[in-house]
Amino acid sequence: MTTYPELIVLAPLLGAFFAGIAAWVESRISYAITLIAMGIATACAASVFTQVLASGTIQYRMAGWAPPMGIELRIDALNAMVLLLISVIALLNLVASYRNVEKETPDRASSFYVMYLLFVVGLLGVTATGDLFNLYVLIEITSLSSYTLIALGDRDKSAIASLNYVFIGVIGASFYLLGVGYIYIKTGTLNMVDAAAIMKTMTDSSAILVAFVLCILGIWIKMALFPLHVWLPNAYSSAPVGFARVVAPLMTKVMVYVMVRLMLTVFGLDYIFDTLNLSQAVVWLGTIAILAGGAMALYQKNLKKMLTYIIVCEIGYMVGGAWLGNQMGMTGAILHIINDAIMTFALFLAVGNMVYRLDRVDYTDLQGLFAKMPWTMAGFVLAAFSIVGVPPTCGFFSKWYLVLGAFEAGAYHFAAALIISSLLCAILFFKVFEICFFEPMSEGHGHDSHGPAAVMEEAPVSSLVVLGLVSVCLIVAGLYSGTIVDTLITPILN
Amino acid sequence: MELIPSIKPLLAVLVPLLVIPILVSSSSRPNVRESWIFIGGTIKFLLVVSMLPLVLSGKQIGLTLFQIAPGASIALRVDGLGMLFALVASCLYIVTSVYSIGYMRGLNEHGQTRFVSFFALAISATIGAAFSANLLTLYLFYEILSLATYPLVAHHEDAKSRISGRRYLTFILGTSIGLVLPAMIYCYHVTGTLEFSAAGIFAGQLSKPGATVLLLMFVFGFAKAGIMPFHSWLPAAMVAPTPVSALLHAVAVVKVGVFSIVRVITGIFGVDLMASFDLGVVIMTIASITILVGSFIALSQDELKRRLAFSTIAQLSYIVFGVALLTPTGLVGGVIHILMHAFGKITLFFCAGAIFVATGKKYISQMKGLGKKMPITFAAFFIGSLGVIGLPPSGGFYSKWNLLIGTLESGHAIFMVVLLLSSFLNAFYFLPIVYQGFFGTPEAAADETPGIQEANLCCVVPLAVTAVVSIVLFFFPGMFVDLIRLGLGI
Amino acid sequence: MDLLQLIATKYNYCLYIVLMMIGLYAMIAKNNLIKKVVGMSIFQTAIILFYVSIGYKHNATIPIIQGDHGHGTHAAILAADYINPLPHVLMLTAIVVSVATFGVAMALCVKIYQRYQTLEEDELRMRLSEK
Amino acid sequence: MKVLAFIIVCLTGGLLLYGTGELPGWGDPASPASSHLSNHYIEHALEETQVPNLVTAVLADYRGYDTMFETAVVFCAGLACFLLLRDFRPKKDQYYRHVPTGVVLHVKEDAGPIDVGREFEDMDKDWVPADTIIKTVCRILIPFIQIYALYVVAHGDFSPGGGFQGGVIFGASLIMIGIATNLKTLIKRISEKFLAIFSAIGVLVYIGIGVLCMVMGGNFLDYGRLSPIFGEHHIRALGMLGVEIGVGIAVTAVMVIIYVNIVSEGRHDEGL
Repeated sequence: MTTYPELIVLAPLLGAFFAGIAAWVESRISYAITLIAMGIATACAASVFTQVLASGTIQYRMAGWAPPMGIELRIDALNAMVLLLISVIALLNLVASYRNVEKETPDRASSFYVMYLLFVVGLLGVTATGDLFNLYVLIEITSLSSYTLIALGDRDKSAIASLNYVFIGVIGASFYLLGVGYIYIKTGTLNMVDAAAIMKTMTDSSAILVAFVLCILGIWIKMALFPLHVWLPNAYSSAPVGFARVVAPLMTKVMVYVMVRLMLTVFGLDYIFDTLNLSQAVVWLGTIAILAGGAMALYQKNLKKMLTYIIVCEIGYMVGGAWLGNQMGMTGAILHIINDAIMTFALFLAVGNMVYRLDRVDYTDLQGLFAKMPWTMAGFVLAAFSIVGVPPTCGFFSKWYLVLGAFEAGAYHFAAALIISSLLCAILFFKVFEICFFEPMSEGHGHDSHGPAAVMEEAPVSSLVVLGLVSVCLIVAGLYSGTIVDTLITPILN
Repeated sequence: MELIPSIKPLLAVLVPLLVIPILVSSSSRPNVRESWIFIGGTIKFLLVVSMLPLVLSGKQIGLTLFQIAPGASIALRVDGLGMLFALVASCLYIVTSVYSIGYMRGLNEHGQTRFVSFFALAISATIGAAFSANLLTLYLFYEILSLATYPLVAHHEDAKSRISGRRYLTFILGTSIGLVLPAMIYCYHVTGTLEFSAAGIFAGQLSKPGATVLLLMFVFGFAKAGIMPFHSWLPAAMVAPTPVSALLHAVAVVKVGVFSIVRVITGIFGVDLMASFDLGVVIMTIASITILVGSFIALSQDELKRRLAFSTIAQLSYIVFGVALLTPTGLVGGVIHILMHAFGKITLFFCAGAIFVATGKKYISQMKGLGKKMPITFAAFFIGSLGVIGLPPSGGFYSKWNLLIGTLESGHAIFMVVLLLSSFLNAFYFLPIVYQGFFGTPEAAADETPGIQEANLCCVVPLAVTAVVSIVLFFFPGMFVDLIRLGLGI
Repeated sequence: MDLLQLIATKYNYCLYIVLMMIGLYAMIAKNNLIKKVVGMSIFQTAIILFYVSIGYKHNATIPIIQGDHGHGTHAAILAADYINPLPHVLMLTAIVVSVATFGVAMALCVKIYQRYQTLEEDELRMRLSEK
Repeated sequence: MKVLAFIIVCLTGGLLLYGTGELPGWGDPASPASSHLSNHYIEHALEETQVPNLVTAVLADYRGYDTMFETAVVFCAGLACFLLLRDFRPKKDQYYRHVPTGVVLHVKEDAGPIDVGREFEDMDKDWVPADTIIKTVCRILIPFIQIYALYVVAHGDFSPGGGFQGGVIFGASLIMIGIATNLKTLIKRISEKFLAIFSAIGVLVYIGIGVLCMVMGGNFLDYGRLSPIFGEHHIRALGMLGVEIGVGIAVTAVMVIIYVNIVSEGRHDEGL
């Protein structure tokens, strides 16, 4: 079977520029082009995914040069999975958010789609590449497009939030770039595999240690690990819905992927856990991130804002899990990349629907929402359960692996944090449910004397269909997590 | 034991789920909707019954749905214990469906479609819990049940139900996530499996303190069983419409809690391990406290449903108590109390509901003399009381008898006192209601509205049926005892 | 002693570190958004300097092959004669990225100024909390 | 905040200084950075790519994939300025100068564009008559600058230069028009639509060449595969020239877009 790994990145890239031209001719065409480009990318990602599962790692030499000279795409099961995840979510969001984009950026919707494609290109490229510097360039594409798209949101806050994000994002990316520089000085190469092979012989080098610290620190800033998270809540909550729906589930998760990739492929687990022995400290960091994220979420009075703090909390899961230093923990972290992407996507889809109807989603705006938007709320509830970790939704199963990993590593504090965060999330979401369900409060017994019947005001059908689909995915991904772990994650780790 | 692969258990779990879309789509035609509830319930019951002969012949029916990790799967397995529980739940579901038609229509409740849908979901989860082959699956259905019952508890959408709902969730979800989940994962971490097996899954990996802590995490964690101090959700949940209180908070939900504890004691820890670490006494002590305190509190309650709730809390601990005896007779006595108490208590709840529908009265002090107007209801109430107290000719006698024997067998004769005292208390808080109902005179004559009569037929027939069954069970407990013996391998 | 030696032989690195510290400090501590953007530029420039200095080799010239190329005289090319081209390539990219970031940051500043008529961070914070 | 910043800065500096201790000395030819990949490039690039400017060879060929994204970043910046700042609402205050008399008309509030005929000229609020010297000098200089820009693009294979450099110079020459006269004159000459389309076309030229290589059966950007179309001779150099031209177009257009949007706060009416 011929697969086209390069098209996963190139199709949306080409699409972006065609859509950019089309925007000046007939703006509707650019939406169609965007859709087609993402469709092609998704199809390619799916075919690459099956191919990788069948026959192992795929390499693609850009410009035909052999790896250390040229840049290669290197797709193993881990990338293939993340690539598929990104392209599917980006495609689905395109379908779901058509109306939202029209509503929020009426006069520049077509340019929005161009930027959107560039953002997705960045994510896909980051995931596919096997070159350290190429990764930096693609991170910058992703960042630049997300700075812009975030600033298109809320009129009062988004520009400031976005500028803050620029500063912190630049620091993060520059740290990463510096780290790559140190790696380059010591090894003379930029290819991940090549660099890893050379670095194996210099485990006691202080420059490599600094390179490692800088790279990981840069990525942590980019993924908003507590206490480096300060930019995230404002940026994501003021972003326009059409973009928030894709940046919230994907951006941080791709950065987690990069971290895992750096750990697995570039620096090697032996170096991190045996030579440096950093597991303990970082797991504590993850624990604190989980608790702090959850606690801060409690203080929010706006649904979007609350969800962004939950993202901060979930990042703690993944970082802590990946650094537990055992296979269970890493499995949990990688599984949680998939699961968290799906559930965050579902949550933001639902919130997007609410925003479409209500404009604002402060808690007080949500009254009577179960009656007004029953389908949206159904999806929201399911996604919320997944975040809480109720079986058989997928959130439960990644938590299962993470807690197991924590037990195995003896990191009981991390296990406790996971459990506590489940409880915190339950409180958070039921607080919202209560408002949506009970308010406006009826007087006493409600025997069919419910005042004027609540009017159904559902979101656009396209959005609902996508939400339904993703909600089903929540459960399917949960039930098949055994299969996912066996066929995807275990081979990566061995 | 022979395991026969079959899809029937799955079907039994799924039928109510499949009916839900039909229920929702026919929400504007109540008659169609309710006939579908009935059809769904019947199919489910027939499916469960159709598996009965196989189970009675000593075989088990099973199906692995999803392999999550080695030794942890989502799998269904029908053994004697599960069969017993599923029979009770699915049979009573049909009866309750009929009753809830009468009750909900009698009171002209709002949101009936939502109500029946979540009811179906809850019963689905109950059957799932009954048929769970391992702890993971059990936990899964346990959680689904917790969440599915929340809208039922909060049905009235007023301030009171909001507070109750909050308390309900805090206790149920808080304990299951905070205690059961870590305990379960720890079990898996230690043993690498969560499958129930009569010998237990631990092979000397636990020390006595460790085992005690783990067991307590399970026993308190399954807060649906209402072990004190995690009981107070149950009285709070009584704000729900009575069919919910009846089926869920006397049968399905609470019994799932107890059932889970039984499973953990017999399938995860294993009777031998329990005995060797003397853990039975610990549990028995906790159960005894709950039995006595629950009974005393019940005495002081004036609202009928709350009194029933505290009675339920006490009775649930009988089951835990019986299992903790760790002797064959004790185990049988404990587990069969699931069945006996179910029929007794549901009758009582039906009566409470019927009284509310017919007269709007909730408080015991208002019920003097009502027996003359509602003879069938009060007669049924009397029979139900007998069952709960444990007097012949009701099924409750059978379980209490076994429990007492078990206490002697296990050599903890002191606990006999608890059982006897509690029975005495039971009698003390139930029989006066019946006596006052038939022979008392209403205090305020002005309250004497002439129109009071039996509630509508849909309410009365179910409570009569359950009362009769409760007596029948006294005479024919044999099959169920067989089921339990098969299930526990004794 | 150690430090002195380090500064003496590797002053290129020390210089970039100092420059980077200045940029980073401005980005974090300055109150004016434009000053922060300028700090960001200094920060990125420092990294560019760092990379370019990696490429330098003693006694070597710029990486453009001289002489009569294209006619089979490749054997004469010695690696020691030319400096390392790769860091330059990388920095070309990094420069472009930093310019692009600078442009976006400026555009954001303009947008903020349009909305609030100020670029002082404390004033912005005050204005935001008023709402 | 200042103390915190100082601590963070010192920590970072300390960390970096700690790492430098181990680095090879400045200009050491034996350091890994100057020996591993670097030597291959220096010794074989000319042979493999037929381009003597190694920076260009690495930039546009070995790491051509990077450079493509680099161009995309440039495009992204232009689009960002457009998306963030462009304001399509009509101008509020408009000024027209009656050329023969020098009388200025001030049209207030949303009057919309007015056809004022030839006698009037559109003008900025802070209007100063265009300086003749500046105008003339620019008029003379701009063609030379542009030719030089084209040279920088075209000669990037052989001497320092390339698409980015050339593009920036060309863009600067266009911006000069805007500075020497006024923004409206610039926009009248080079419309927004033109710029936007060309910024996209520039990148498309780059990707297009890469895709053409794929169509010809090679990997993306594998210029060697283009030989059936363009002939064997210096085919990789030719391919690189092609992408450099694409880069040049994109950079030129984006420079002007950024300038126009930032200077006029997105109104495209007046500024600098």
